[in-house]
Amino acid sequence: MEREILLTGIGGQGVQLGSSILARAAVLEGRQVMLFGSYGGTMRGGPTDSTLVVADAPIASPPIVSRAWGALAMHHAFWAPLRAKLRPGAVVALNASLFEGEVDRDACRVFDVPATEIATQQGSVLAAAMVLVGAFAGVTGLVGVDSLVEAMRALVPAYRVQHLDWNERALRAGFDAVPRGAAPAWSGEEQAA
Amino acid sequence: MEREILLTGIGGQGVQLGSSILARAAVLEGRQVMLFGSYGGTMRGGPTDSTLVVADAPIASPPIVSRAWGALAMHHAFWAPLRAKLRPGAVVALNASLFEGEVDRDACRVFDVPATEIATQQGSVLAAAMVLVGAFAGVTGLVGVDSLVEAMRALVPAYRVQHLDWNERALRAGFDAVPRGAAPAWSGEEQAA
Amino acid sequence: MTRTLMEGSSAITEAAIAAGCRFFAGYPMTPFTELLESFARRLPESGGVCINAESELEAVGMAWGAAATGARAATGSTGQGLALMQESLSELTRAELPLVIFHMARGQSDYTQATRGGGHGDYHHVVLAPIDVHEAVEHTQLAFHLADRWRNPVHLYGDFLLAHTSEAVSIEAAEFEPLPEKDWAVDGTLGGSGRSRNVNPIGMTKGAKGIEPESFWKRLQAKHDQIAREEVRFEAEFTEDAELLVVAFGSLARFARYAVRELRRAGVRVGYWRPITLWPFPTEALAEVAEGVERVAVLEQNAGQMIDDVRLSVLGRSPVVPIGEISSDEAGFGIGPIFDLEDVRRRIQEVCT
Amino acid sequence: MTRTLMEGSSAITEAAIAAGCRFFAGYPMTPFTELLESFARRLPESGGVCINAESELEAVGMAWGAAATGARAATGSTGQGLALMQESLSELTRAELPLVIFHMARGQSDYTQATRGGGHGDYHHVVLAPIDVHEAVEHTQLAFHLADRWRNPVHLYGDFLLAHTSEAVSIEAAEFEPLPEKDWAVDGTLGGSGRSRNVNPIGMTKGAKGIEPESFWKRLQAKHDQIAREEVRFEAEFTEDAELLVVAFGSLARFARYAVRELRRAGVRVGYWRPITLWPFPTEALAEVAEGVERVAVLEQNAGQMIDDVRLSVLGRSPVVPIGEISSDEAGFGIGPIFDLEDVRRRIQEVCT
Amino acid sequence: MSTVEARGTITIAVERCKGCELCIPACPPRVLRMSADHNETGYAYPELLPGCTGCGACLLVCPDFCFEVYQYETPILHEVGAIGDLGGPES
Amino acid sequence: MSTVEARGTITIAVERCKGCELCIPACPPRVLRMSADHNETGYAYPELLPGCTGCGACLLVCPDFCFEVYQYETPILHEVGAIGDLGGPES
Amino acid sequence: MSDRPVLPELPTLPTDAPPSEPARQLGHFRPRLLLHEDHDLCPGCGEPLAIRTLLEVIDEMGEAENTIGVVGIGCYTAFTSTMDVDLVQALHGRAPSVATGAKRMRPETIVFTLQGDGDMVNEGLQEVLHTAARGESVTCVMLNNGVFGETGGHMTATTVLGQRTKNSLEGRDAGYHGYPILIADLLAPLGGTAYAARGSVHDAPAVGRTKNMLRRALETQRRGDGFSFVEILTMCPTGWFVPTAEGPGYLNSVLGAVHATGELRNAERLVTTAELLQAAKDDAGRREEPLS
Amino acid sequence: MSDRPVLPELPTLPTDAPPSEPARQLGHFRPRLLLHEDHDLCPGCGEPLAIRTLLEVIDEMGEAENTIGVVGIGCYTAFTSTMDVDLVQALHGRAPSVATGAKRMRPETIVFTLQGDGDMVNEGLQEVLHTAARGESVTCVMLNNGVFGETGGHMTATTVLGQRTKNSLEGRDAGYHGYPILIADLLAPLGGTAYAARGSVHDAPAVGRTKNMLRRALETQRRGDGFSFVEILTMCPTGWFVPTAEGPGYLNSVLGAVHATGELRNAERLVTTAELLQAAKDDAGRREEPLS
Ligand SMILES: Cc1ncc(C[n+]2csc(CCOP(=O)(O)OP(=O)(O)O)c2C)c(N)n1
Ligand SMILES: Cc1ncc(C[n+]2csc(CCOP(=O)(O)OP(=O)(O)O)c2C)c(N)n1
Ligand code: SF4
Ligand code: SF4
Ligand code: SF4
Ligand code: SF4
Ligand code: SF4
Ligand code: SF4
Ligand SMILES: [Mg+2]
Ligand SMILES: [Mg+2]
Repeated sequence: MEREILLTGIGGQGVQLGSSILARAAVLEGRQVMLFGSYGGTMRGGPTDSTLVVADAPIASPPIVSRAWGALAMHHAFWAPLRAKLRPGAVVALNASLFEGEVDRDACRVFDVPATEIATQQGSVLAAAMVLVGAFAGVTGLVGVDSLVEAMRALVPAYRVQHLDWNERALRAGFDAVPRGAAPAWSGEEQAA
Repeated sequence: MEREILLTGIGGQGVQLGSSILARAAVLEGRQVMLFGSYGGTMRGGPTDSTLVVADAPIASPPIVSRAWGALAMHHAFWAPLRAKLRPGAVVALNASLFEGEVDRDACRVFDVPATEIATQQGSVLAAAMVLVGAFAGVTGLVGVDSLVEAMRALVPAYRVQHLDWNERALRAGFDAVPRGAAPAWSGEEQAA
Repeated sequence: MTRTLMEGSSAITEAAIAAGCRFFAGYPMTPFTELLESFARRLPESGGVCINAESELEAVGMAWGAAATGARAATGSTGQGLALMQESLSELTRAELPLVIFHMARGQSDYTQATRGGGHGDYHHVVLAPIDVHEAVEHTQLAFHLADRWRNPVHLYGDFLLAHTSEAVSIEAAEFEPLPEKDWAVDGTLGGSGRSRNVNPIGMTKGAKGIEPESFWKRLQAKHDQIAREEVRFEAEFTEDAELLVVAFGSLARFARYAVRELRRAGVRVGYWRPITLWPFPTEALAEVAEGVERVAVLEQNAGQMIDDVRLSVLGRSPVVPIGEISSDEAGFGIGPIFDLEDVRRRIQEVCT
Repeated sequence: MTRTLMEGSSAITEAAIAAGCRFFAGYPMTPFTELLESFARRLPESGGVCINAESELEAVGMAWGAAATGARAATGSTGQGLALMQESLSELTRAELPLVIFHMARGQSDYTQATRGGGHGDYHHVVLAPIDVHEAVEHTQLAFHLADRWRNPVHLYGDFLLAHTSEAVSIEAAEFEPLPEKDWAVDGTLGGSGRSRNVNPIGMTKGAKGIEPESFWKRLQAKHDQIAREEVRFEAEFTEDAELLVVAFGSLARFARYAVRELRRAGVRVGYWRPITLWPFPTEALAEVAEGVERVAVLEQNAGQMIDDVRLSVLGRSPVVPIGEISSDEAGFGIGPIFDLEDVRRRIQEVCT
Repeated sequence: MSTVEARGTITIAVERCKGCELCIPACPPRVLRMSADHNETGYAYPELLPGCTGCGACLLVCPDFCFEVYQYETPILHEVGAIGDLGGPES
Repeated sequence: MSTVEARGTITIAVERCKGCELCIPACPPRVLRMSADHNETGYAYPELLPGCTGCGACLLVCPDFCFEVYQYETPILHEVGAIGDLGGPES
Repeated sequence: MSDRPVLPELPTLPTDAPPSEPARQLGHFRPRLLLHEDHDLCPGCGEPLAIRTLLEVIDEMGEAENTIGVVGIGCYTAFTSTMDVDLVQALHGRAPSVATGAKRMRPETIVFTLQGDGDMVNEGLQEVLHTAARGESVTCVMLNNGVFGETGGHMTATTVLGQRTKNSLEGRDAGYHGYPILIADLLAPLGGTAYAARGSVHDAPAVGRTKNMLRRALETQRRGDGFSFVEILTMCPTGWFVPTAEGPGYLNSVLGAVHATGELRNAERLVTTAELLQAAKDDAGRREEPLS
Repeated sequence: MSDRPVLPELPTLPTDAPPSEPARQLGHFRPRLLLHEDHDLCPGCGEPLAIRTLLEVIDEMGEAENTIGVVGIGCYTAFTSTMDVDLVQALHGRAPSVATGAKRMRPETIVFTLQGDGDMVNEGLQEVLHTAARGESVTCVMLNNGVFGETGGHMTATTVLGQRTKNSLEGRDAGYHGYPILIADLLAPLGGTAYAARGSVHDAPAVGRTKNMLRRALETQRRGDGFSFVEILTMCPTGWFVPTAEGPGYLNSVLGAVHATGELRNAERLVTTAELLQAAKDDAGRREEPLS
C-alpha cells in the first residue's frame, strides 16, 4: 500500500519540517518512505510544498505524484493545484485558523484544525504546522504520536532547542484535537497506536 | 600553371618577409597567389617555413603542398623534410654561406647563392633572405626584380624604414648573382622582365 | 544495515565519504548548493577538507590540485557553473586526473553539456545518471572507483528532484576490484631524484624537451575507446516482446518505468530502456533491442538532446520519435509539469498505435 | 575591385569592418592572436573600438555589452579560451544577442565544441566553416548578417591554416536583404518612459513580475527550428553518380576536394560533399545524396566528431566510415601531417573498394 | 488631555507592508508603532500616532515602499492623552 | 709586459651560449668579452681575459647556464700586455 | 517586535488617504524610475533602499533618458524588470565587462552596474579590478550584505570575521575561512579610479550620505574623470539569521565596524578603510571627552 | 653588441675544461634541481635566472624532497619538464587554486606556484587575490616582464605606461590602454598575506636580493604564517622589441621605475610601492649630497 500525502503552505510556516517529521516517524515505524520538498529561492514568504509517500513495501512511485491519498494545507493560497491532485475521498487536514474560501467537502474527507490557535495556546504561533501534522496522524494513524515526537526531537537543530517543548505540545495537541482513526491509512492490524 | 615554392630557415632570418615579398610581387604582376607561413611560438631561433603557390589561374591547390616546383633554403637544418617534397627537377636556391651538408644535385636544379656574404656586402647580414629571394626570381623569372622591390617597400613596417635600402640592394644583388632565366617558371611569352 | 532517511544531497555526501572522498570544493547554485552545504558540514568532521570556493573556476582548480596529490576529490555545480568549468574539465581529462563531478542540473536540458562538454579537443567523461537516491548512493561510490580506474573525470548527473528527495538508505563502503597504485600522484618527495613527477595536461614527459601531442592524444583516444567498450551500463524491462520502446534517463526514467509497468499490466506491449551511463551511451545494447520494436519513443525533459544518441544507436532500424519537451517550473529549477505520471502515461499512449 | 594579398586573419578583419563591425575584444591565443592583432590595428582607424581584454571571460562580457547597444560586435578565441566562455556563449543565445564569434581552432578537434557547445540548456549557434580565405571573407559578412537576422550568436570556424594563409582578395560590403530595426537595443534614452528596455537572458519582461522559463525556452526552440530549416548551406561535387562519397569540412575539405577532382580525372566514381554550415548541419541534403552511394567516408582531423552528424543524416542508408584521424604538429597548433594531398588521396583510395 | 502639533503626515500602503519594523526606530519623533492587527499577508504594520513632522525618514528606510510623506502648509493639532505617554524622543 | 692576478676562473659552455651578452657588463673586473667567432648555432659567445676573481656574477646572470665558476686555492698570475688595455672596472 | 512599550491609549491617525488639509507631498511610495513597488525581497532587506536611492540620484541629475544600467545576479536582480531605465542583465560576476562594452559603444551615456558582494567580490573580482585599472568611465555600485543572499545566506569574500552565515554558523573564523576583502581598498588606489566611497542604508541619515556618494560618483563619470565606485552596506536579516528588526543594528555594528563608511578616493585624495576607522575612533574619543 | 671597445690584443684564456690548478668549484652550470640546461627560451630572457634562483633556494633550504610546484602557462612553462621537483602543470591563470588544493591535501609540504604577469595579473587575477585573502599557506612566485612573452609580446595588466609591446607599439598610453596594476600592492595588505616582496634579475646583486626574498617567503610558509608572494622582474627583450643586450637596463629603468623592488610586507610591517619609490628617491638624494 502506498499512501501519498501532499503538504503546502507559505515559506516559513514549518511545512518542510512538518513533512520531515512525518517521514522520519514513518521510518521509525519501519515503513518505506519517500519525501520530496520543493522550496523556491530563499526569500521568506514564497510558496512551499512537499510530497510524502509512505508504504509498506519498496516504493515504485516517483517522488512527485499526480494522485494523492491525503493532504495537509496550512493556507488557502495554494489550495487549487493541490485539490486537483487529490483522489476521491482523500483525507485533508487544514489549518482552519488561516484557511479561507471553499473546500469541496463531498469529494474529500476534510478535517478542520484550528492549528494556529492551538499552537498559540501551546506556546508559539510558529508551531501551527506541528499541530496539523499531529492532527493528520491522529485522524489517519499513518504514524503514532510518540514516533512524531521522537522524529521531531531528532530533526530540530541544536540552535533551536528552545522550540522542542512547544513543538511536542503542539504535536500532541493536534493528535488529540481530531477524531482518532477516523480515516485510517492502514488496514486493521497495522494501525498505529 | 601552378608553381609551388617552399621556403625554410631559422626564425628571424627573414623567411616570412621574403615569401611575402615574392607573393606580393606576383600579385602586382597579376598572378593568382596563395601563401602559407607557419612559425612556431615566438621564441627567436625556431624553425620557420613558408609555402607559396603562384599561378596564372585561380588556385585549386590547398595551401600546404606535397609536391613543390621550387625551394629557397636559408639553412641546412630543415633540408631533409623540404627535400622530400620536391618534384624531380625542382629549382632550389640555397644560401651557400650557411648551408652545410649534402644536396642531391642530380634530382634538382640547385643554385648556390652566397646570400649572407652578399647581404653583408650590401649593408646588413639581416638581408640574406632578400638576396636569396632576388636570386630565385632571377633564375626563374617567377617575378621581376622591380616588382620585388615595390613589394618589399610596401611590406617593411614604418619603424624599420632604415632597412629599405639594404633590402633593395640585396634583392637586386641576388637577382644579378645568378644565371638569368636559367630555370624559367613560365612558358615563353609570360616570362617576366 | 540501519536505514536513515536522507535527502539525495546528504545521501550522496555520505556515500562519497564512505568511498574515501577527502576533498570537495564548490560554489553555491541551486540545486548544487544543497550538496555543497552537506559536504561543508560533513567532510571536515570526517577528516577531509571542504572549501567554499570563491567561484566555480576556483573550485575546479582546487579540486584539480587535490586530485593531483592522489586524494579522492570532487567538485560540481549546475549548468552555468559547469559551463564556466569547461576548460578545466576538458584539460583534466588530458591531465588524466580522477575527479568526480557532481553535475546537479536544473532538469534534463544539460544532457549535451554532460555528455559532450564544451571543452576543446577529443575527450570524454564517464557520466552516470542515477534514477533515485538509492542508485545515487551506489553511483557515487562507483564514480570514485571509475575515476581512479581510468584516471578520467566521472560525472554524476543529478537534478533538483534527486537533491531534494529523501529516502531511507543505508550507506556502507562498496567493494570494488583492486586499483593500481597512484604512483603518478605528487606528494613532494621526489625532488632531486631525477624521477620527480609531472602531472600535466599537455603530454609532457619529465626530462624530455618538447611535447608530442599527436601520440599523446591518440593514446587518450585508445583509452576512451576501451572505456566505451567496458563501462556501458543500462536497465531494461519488458523489451523482449515490446512493440514500443520507451527510452528515458535519470529522474524522469522513474516516471517512465512506472508508467510502462502500469501499461504492461493493462496489456500494452510497451518496453522500457534506460541508459545508466550517458557516456558511454549503451549504443550496441540499444541497437539490439531496437531491432525488434516498431517504434522507439524518447522521453526527455528538453528540446531533444539524448534523442541524437538514440538515433545514433538505432541508425534507422526503426523510427525514433520524441515524446518529451521543454518543461520547467517558474523558478527555472527544472521541476516542470512533465514530472507527472498521468502526463507521462498519456505521452506514451499517444505513440502506441 | 582591387585584389590585395592578405593573410586570412587580415582578410577577416577587413571583411568584418566592411560589414560594419564596430567592436572587438579578445585575449591572445594562437591562432586567434593573429585576428586580435589585426583588429587592434584596424578597428580604431575605422572608427570602432578594439579592447585587449584581460581574459577571455572579460572579452566575451565586453562584446555582450557592445552587442546589447545594437552595435555589430565580435569576439573569439581558440579551444581553451572558448571553453572558458561557454557560460556566456549559451546565455547570449537566450539574451538573443547577435554576436559573431571567431572560433579559431587548433585544427578540427573543436567541431563538437563549436556545434554543441558546453553551455547549459537547449541552445544552438550557427556555425560557418569556410574552406579558404575567399570564403572566409564572404562568411564573415554573412555571419554579421545572420547574427542580426536571427538575434543569435554565429561562429566562424577557422584554424591556423586559414589564419596564416594569404590570398589575393578584394573586399567590398556584401548586399543582404534588409534587416529589422534593433528596437530592443539599449541606448539609454528610454528611462522614465515606462517602456525602457531590458536585454536579459532569463526571459524577463519589463514591468512583469517573475519569469516564465518554459514558454520563453520554447519560443527559442521554435526559432532554432526555423534557422535549421532556412540557413542550411553545403557544397557538393560529382555526387550524382558517386559510389563513394567523401565528406569533409573547413580547411581539410580543400584537400579532399582537390583529391576527389584528381581521382575523378582518373575515372574513380567518387563524390565530394561539404557542410558549409556545421550547425545547422545539412542533414536532409546529405541524406538525399547518401541514398545513392555505396559508402560515405568522413575525413576529419580528430578522433571522430563530425561523423556523428553524418551518421545522424545517413541513418543507416549506407555505411559511414571514418578516414580521418587525430593529427598534429609538435606545437599542437593543429597543422598535422594529414594536411597532405597524397595522404588524403591514399585515405580515400583505401576505402574505394 | 493635551494637544500635539503635527507638521506633517503620511499615508501607509498597509497591504504591501512586510512588518519588518525598520520604520519604527527610524522615526525621529517616534510617532510610528506596530499594529496589533495583521494585514492580508499576515504581517503587523505601522500605525501613525500624533506628532509627525513630515521629515521623510520612514520613507527613506522602508524596503517595501509603503510611505508617502506630506508637510502641512499649516501645522495641525491633535488631541491626545497625557503627553508623557507618547514615548517620544528620549532627549 | 705585466701580470694580472686571477683569483678564480670559469668554464664556458660555448655551444649553449645564445650570445645575449648579459654576462659582459655583469663581470665586475670586466674580464669577459664577446668572441669574434660564432658557435655552431651562429652566436658570438664570451671569452675570458685574465683577471677573473671567481665572484660568480656571470653564472648568476647567464640565462643559458653556460658558466661554471672556480676559485683557485692560490691565485695565479697571467702575463698580459699593457695593463691599461684591460678596460677593467672604471673606478 | 521592538522593545518600546505599546501605548494603546494613543489615537491612531488615518493613513489610508492623502491628507484633506492643504499639504505638500514630499515623497512618493516609489521613485519615479521604478515601474511598480511590489517585489519579492524579504522583510527588512536593505537592497530596495539602495536601489531607490540610486534611481533617485539618476532622476535628480536629469540622466534618466541617458542611462544604461547593467545588473548582476543576486536578490537585487528581481528589480531588473521594474527599474525604468534601459538595462542589460549580465551573468553572475560579469557586469563590469558588459558595462565596458556598452559604454565604449555609447560614450555619451551614463553607465552603471548594480552588483552584490557575491557577484563582485567572489565571482567577478577580477572584472571590476581590471575595469577600474583600465579607467573605464563607468560607475560600479555594489550592495554589500556580506552574504550570498539569493542562494540562502552563504559566506562571501566580504563576510566579516565573526559573522554568522549559512556555512559559518559559528561565525566566520580567520583560520578556517580566511579574511574578508575590503574591495573599496583594492579599487581606490588603482590608477584608473577617480572616485570610491562606501555608504550604508542602516538608517535615514546614512541613506542620505549614500545618496551624496552616488551623486559624486555619477558626476565623476559625467566629467569623464575615470572609474567610479560606490559600495553600499545593506541589511540581509535572512542570510544573517538575525531577527528582521535587528538588521540595521547588526549591519552597522558588525559589518560597518570592518567595512567602515566614508570616501576612500576623490580625485587625488586617497585614504584607506583603516584610516577611516581610526578617524572615527578619534572622533568618538573627542566626543566622549567632556566639552569643558 | 656592447659599446666597450674590443681588445683583441689580450690573451684569451681556455674555458673549455675545469682548471688544472687546485681550485674550489663555486657554482655549477645548472642548479641541482634542474634536469638539464638546454631550453628554448630566447637569448637574454630573464626567466631562467629567476627559476635557477628559486630552485637553489628550495635546495639550500633542504626542501627538495618536500616540495610541490604548480606552474602556470607562459614561456616558463618550458621548464615544467626540466625542473626536478614534483610538479603540477596548471591551466593559464589557475595555479593558485591548484596550489590550494594540493596544499590542503599535503599540508606538510612546501607548495609554490610559478606564474607570469599575464598568467597571474590578467587571466588569473582573482585566483591569487582570493588565495591570499584566504591566507592559504602557499608561496606564489610571479615572473613579471610586463608582456605576454609566449604569444609574442602583447600588453599585460602590468605593462608600465610608455612601455612598447606588440599591441602598444608607441608605448602604453593611460588614456587608451589604462593603467598598470601593481599586483604586490593589492596582495600585501590582505588579511591572509604574511609576506610580499618584489625582486628583479637585472643584475647579479639584484639576483642575490631576490634569492633572499624567496628564502623569506618559503620560510614564512614553513612557519605556517600565511600566504607569501614574491614578484620577480625579468627581461623579455623579444616582447619589448629592444636589443637583447639592453634588456637588463630597460628592465631596471623602465619597469623597475614603476614596479619598484623591495619588501612590501613582512608579518605586520607593510609598505606600498609608492613608499618604496619615495625611499629610493630620498636615498638617491642623500647619496648625491656631498659626504661633507
Ligand atoms: C555562475 C553562477 N554561479 C552561481 C550562481 C548562483 N547565484 C545566484 S545569486 C548568487 C549570490 C549572489 O550574491 P550577491 O551578489 O551578494 O547578491 P545578494 O543575493 O546577496 O543580494 C549566486 C551564487 C549563478 N547565478 N551563476
Ligand atoms: C585560457 C588561455 N588563454 C590564452 C592562452 C594563451 N597564452 C599562452 S601563454 C600566454 C601568456 C603568458 O604570459 P605570462 O604569464 O606573462 O608569461 P610569459 O610568456 O610572459 O613568460 C597566453 C595568453 C592560454 N594558454 N590559455
Ligand atoms: S515623516 Fe518623519 S515624523 Fe512622520 S512618520 Fe515618517 S519618520 Fe516619522
Ligand atoms: S519599514 Fe515598511 S515594510 Fe517595514 S514595517 Fe515599516 S512600513 Fe512595513
Ligand atoms: S666569476 Fe666573476 S670575475 Fe670571473 S668571469 Fe665570472 S663574473 Fe667575471
Ligand atoms: S650570458 Fe650566457 S648566453 Fe648570454 S652571452 Fe653570456 S654566456 Fe652567452
Ligand atoms: S535574502 Fe537577504 S538580500 Fe536577499 S532579499 Fe532576503 S534579506 Fe534581501
Ligand atoms: S618571449 Fe620573452 S619571456 Fe618568452 S622566452 Fe623570449 S624573452 Fe623570455
Ligand atoms: Mg550579497
Ligand atoms: Mg609575462
